[in-house]
Amino acid sequence: MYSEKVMDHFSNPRNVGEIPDADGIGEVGNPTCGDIMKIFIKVKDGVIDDIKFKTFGCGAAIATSSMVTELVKGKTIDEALKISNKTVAEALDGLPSKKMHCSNLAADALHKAIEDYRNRSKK
Amino acid sequence: MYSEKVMDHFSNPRNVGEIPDADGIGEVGNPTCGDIMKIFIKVKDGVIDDIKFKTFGCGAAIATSSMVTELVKGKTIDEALKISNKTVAEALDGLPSKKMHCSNLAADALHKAIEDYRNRSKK
Amino acid sequence: MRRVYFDHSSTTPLDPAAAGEMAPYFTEFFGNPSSFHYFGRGVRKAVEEAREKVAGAIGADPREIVFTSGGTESVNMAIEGIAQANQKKGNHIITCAVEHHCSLNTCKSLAKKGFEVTFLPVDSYGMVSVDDIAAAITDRTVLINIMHANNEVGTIQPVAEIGRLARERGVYFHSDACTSFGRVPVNVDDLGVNLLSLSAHKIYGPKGAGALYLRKGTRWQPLFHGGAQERMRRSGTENVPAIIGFGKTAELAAAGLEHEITYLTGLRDKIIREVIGRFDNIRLTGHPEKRTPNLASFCFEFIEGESMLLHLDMQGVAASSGSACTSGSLEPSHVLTSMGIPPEVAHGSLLLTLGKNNTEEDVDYFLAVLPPIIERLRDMSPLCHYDHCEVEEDCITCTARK
Amino acid sequence: MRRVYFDHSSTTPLDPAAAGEMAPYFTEFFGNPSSFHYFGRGVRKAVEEAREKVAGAIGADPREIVFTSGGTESVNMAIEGIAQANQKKGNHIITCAVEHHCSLNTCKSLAKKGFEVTFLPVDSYGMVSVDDIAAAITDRTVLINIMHANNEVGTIQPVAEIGRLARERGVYFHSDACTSFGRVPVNVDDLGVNLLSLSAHKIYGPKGAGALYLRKGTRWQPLFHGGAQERMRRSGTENVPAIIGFGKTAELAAAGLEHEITYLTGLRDKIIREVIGRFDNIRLTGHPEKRTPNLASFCFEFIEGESMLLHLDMQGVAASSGSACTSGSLEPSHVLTSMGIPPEVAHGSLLLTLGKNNTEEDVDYFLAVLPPIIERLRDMSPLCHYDHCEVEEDCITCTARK
Ligand SMILES: Cc1ncc(COP(=O)(O)O)c(C=O)c1O
Ligand SMILES: Cc1ncc(COP(=O)(O)O)c(C=O)c1O
Repeated sequence: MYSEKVMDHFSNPRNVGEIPDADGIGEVGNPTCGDIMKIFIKVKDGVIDDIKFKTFGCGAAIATSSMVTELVKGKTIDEALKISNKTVAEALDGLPSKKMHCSNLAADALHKAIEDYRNRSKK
Repeated sequence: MYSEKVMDHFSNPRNVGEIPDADGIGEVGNPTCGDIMKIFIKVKDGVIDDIKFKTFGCGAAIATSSMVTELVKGKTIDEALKISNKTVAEALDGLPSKKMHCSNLAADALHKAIEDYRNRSKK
Repeated sequence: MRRVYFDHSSTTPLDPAAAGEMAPYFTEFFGNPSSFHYFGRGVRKAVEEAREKVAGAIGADPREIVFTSGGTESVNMAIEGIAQANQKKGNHIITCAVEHHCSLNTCKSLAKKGFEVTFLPVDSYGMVSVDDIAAAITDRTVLINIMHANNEVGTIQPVAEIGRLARERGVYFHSDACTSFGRVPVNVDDLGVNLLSLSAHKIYGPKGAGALYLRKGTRWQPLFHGGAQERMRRSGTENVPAIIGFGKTAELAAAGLEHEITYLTGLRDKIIREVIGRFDNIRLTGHPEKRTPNLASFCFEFIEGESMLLHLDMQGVAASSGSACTSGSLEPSHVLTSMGIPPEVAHGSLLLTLGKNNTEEDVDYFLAVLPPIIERLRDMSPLCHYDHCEVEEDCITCTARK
Repeated sequence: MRRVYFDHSSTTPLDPAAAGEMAPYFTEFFGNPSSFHYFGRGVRKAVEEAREKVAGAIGADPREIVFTSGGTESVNMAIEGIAQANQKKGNHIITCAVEHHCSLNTCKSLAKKGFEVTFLPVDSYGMVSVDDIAAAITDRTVLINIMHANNEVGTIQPVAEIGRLARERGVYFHSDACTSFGRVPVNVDDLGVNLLSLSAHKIYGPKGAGALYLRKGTRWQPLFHGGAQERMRRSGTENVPAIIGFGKTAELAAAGLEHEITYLTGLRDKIIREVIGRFDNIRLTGHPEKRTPNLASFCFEFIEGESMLLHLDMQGVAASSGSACTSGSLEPSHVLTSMGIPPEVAHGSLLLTLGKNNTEEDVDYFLAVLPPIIERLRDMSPLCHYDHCEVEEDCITCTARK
């Protein structure tokens, strides 16, 4: 049901963890639906210097979380904002249609983390 | 589905034919239902001296016709009248339940033949 | 004793190639295709491949194929599902008198529930008239239900014309192709059907599998409630081995069709020619040309079908008299009486349906054993002295009238 | 890789003895049991013998057994057939929240059609209350529909008491015994059912066969319309090989029941003991004693079922999270939420259902591979740092509230 890439990111997820002094934190989903993704970013000179995630959810949720962290690490904030859930799914060679809507939220979590970072910066 | 006795009487029916100068003829059934039995009797001194049948119908119809002729040949009229469709079915080791009502009419044909004989005798 | 199986309309032997493909799915790949794990995944894949094969054989998209337990379920699902789901549009169904009981009785049950059903008559060949259908359509009509080929007399209905009519008039069209598939070309677009029913065990597939073709966009609702199997269209754990076998035989049926038609037509025509030539007071039932290539059907006057079958069976020949499903019934076949055949003649029906394993020797054997049987039974029949009947045209009627 | 199959609630491997008995009915004895001739007669006899075996296994009369295509069909036939046939008496049905989808959805569909359905709640063990049922009965009640054993948590309902109540109150009682048969004693008189559903592929039988037990004198109507098969109660050509296999496995299930219960209870209890002992923030789901002997079911907090299953599968262990039929769904299991388990915990359900081929080594292997999986997924979970949760009682709630 899952592509090889999904299974790779599921079994060996990249960048799992938390960043205690994160510059931004984004969280999407809720436990009732069975998916929560939390993304922590560290930003340096407009570039995502470090990124980590914690995810409660199915294989797709974990794999998309892992993939999004790989995709944006070292990218600028602006580049990161261009990454959509669709980009993530494509980078994983697609997701089962049922999972596209429910568990493919990692980019949303990233965008929330960036928003959080920007809100904090404003202050 | 049929007992061995039924199959025996079906494959080697006894007393098939007509009696041109019969003393009594009985017919039951109708072609719409798929069964017609015609029984011819020759009576001598109150005894069924000869009996023959012609039957259009299923295996049960043919076997019961054959059996009834065997059962009554040489019997007195009174004895013959005691023979019912049930007697015939039992003599054949039973019939499938579906066939009990529809194709088990040979005794009726016999009784009709006896009635015919008696009616003719009265005249 | 020689055994000759001439009852392929009732069921067919499983093709050994299909049996071979099914074998590992019983004990080795036994998983539930809905299961997520290793045991389920491989099985799911095999089921989807079978779906592609069935779809391919009738020119459909795999997503339009719903696997069922057999022809009866498919037909029930088709008719009931359209009727129930389209009540806002209307409640009128058009069908015809010679449908299989699974169609007829589903329609009758709907009629009892308040649906309006038009049961169109057929001509003496068992053929429905497209004009009759056109005339019967109202703005409340939701479904035309006409079988492809009849299982008792082989008559092939003008399905493509009906399909065109249905499309023009915006009415759904279901055709029961259980006995046509594998015997004549069946392509859902050529036939113009919205729904089509198939049964695996009529095409050398296993018992326990069938399919409903459900054209994309058809407003329809399922018959079973339960799990989400078959994309929510048929709940219940899939009968995996049977589906695999069905896929294989559907593929074989499509690939071998041309050869099958030529081969069986030859055997069938020999039977028809010889039987008709040999006996008086006999008629071929069904259409003389527009009939399935494997089916020879007759009515012998003055004698009754079951007794013919018993004698044939004692000689090793398995044949049928009317539909196998109803052989327990005592009613003369509704198909034959709808064609205007009097009940007393209909009782004398004999149905021979050939299959790919039958040989010319089978046919010759049958042709050798049949005549003494017919003669014996006719000799025993009170309906007529048949040596008289040869001259008396209305013999039956007079006998029946007596 | 070692393969451990712990998903017997979903489906079971076909018993080799059953496979052996089925084999000749595919290609050799392929006839239609409704056929009159040699090819049909032998097959008819074998089908009737299978019927006797199934009947014998549940203490029924063979004439009370109707063969179907599986559990879903049996359950649909039971509920729909009683509801439709008893409309003069009433239109009220009583069922409960933890039924299999084939029951629940049939009841929901009836509710949509205007029938009244009472969906009773269950306690935290998934058990329905007999008092609740008694209180729900009205003079319009025609059917009580309560499953025997639950397929997701194993809880065994008080079916015999319900049967007594139903008889006293003159209401029909149907029980879905698909996952209890072969696992606990099933006797139709002891259980007091009027109808009972069985599925062959849950008891090492083939997919494609099931049965509905229909007590003599029950006012009921069929779901399929068509031929006269199964004494007019289920139309459609019988799936002969599957029925033969079902007969054999029903016989084996009854004969081997005592041994099976002892053996599987041992394995199951080891799993429960070790898993509960090994982890915090975990609960056993279902009744601690009144449960099927082969079923161990848990909810692991902070993690999600599918990811557990994927990891287990990568280690060769086939398990389930909720019913296999609904594993495609994203909803947390209705069974677990009905028992009062919060959705976020229900998502962490793990279901292990053992079978007769499982060994102690299978259990040990599973117990060895599970802990690292749980730890890894919990490490990755944002829901809670589980080393904190050990002390914080209401950890989940607070996390969820966040
Ligand atoms: C034309 C036709 N439709 C439907 C059916 C029913 O198929 P099944 O026996 O697979 O349910 C049959 C078989 O008897 C048939 O001949
Ligand atoms: C309790 C219960 N009832 C009914 C069914 C449905 O049985 P089948 O898959 O044979 O249709 C199942 C199987 O998932 C079940 O566990």
